[in-house]
Amino acid sequence: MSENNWNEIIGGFIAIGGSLFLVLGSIGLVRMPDAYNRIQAGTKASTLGTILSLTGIIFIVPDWFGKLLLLILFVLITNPVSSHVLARAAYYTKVPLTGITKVDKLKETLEVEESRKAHLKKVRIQKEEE
Amino acid sequence: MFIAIAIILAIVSIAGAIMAIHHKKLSVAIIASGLVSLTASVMFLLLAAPDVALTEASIGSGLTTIIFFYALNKIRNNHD
Amino acid sequence: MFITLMLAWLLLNNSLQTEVIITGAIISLILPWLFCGKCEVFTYLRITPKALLYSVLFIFTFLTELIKANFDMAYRVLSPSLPINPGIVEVKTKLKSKIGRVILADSITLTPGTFTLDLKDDSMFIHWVDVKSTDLEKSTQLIVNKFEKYLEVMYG
Amino acid sequence: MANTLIFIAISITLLSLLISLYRFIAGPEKANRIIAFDVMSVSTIALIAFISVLNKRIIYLDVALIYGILGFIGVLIIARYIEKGL
Repeated sequence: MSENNWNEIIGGFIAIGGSLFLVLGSIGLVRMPDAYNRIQAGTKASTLGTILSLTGIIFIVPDWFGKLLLLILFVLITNPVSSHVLARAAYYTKVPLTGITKVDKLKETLEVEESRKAHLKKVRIQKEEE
Repeated sequence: MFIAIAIILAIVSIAGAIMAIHHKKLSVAIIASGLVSLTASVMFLLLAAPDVALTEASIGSGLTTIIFFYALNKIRNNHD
Repeated sequence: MFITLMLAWLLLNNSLQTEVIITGAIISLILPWLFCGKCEVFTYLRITPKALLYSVLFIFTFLTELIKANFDMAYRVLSPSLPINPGIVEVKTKLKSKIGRVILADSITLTPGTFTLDLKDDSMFIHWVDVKSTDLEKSTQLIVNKFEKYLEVMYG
Repeated sequence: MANTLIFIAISITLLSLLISLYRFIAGPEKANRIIAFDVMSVSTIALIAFISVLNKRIIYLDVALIYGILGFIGVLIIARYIEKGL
């Protein structure tokens, strides 16, 4: 009986730690200056927070091991993918970066590609005119 | 103690509903209505009705959002 | 693919009765046959003892990096002056297979202060909260290398 | 004992839900609102798991599983709509 009790207490403290990480993620969501930094804070903190909470529940109720493990794997796989898709959508719809951003290599690469495409188009038009 | 959880969920739900009505952009209104059904499903779960919560989750949060965005896409393509 | 579906079914049901196992086996035989013709996800996976050892090491490294990332993010969020220094840098990868690149991008997203923004041919564009160097070689060495040496053995 | 700890965890999770609701209401662009929606749906998964521990019924976890799948698909579709229109 006493061993079971210890399991429950350890699981409860792990779950509280997970929910503290969730709160940190939301505070980061409010405080960060632009959309990309918000994605950073929100995704990482919510991933680890959910994983820790579900691990605490595994400690409390060991019979539910299967479903909780499946849920943990699912969160671990899908959360980075959704953050990547959101960031790409935000970048290509030109959500502004914050003022203190230092470098933007992707913009330079895109500009180089655009100029090359424009050059190719010009060459093709000239050939067709000839 | 269930009442405290229910009150906070109700605050979130009402804020989402007001936003869904009063916002100018349609896409933001659709996301807000998805938020309303998210909290409504947790409310059903608190009232000990897991089957209703399951249906609300799958229909309200998943299918309605997808179909609304599909319709919005069709509308935008036709009128541009 | 069959093994993955069967494992998911057994975890979901949490029981080992014969009816459950028979139903799961039939469904997880039919589903890959219907829906994925080639199933090229698992063809690059090598099954050798070294690869298994390296995948265990990879998971261990990944979990420690995840926890470190979260404490780093907690420090940045809670300190009142908000010490961030963001920027987008470019990084090269040596991995060839698609699934290896996907796993690399996912694990970069969960490491301290970085996440993948876009992926073109063999260069990744990464948003970094605290930019330490804008050079290509040096940032590659800082971000990618600690995962790449494991993934290279696992997938090639 | 365990119930008290779980209840504390539930109240902290609800606090996180309220804080990210602020970003959902005040977000200047569409992208910020979708980030807040994503974080809220992930923390709702943890909330549902806590409630299922309080009531000791495993069937509540199915709702969390459905949320994991459908929230992910919803975020994918919204992002694709914003980027280039489905």
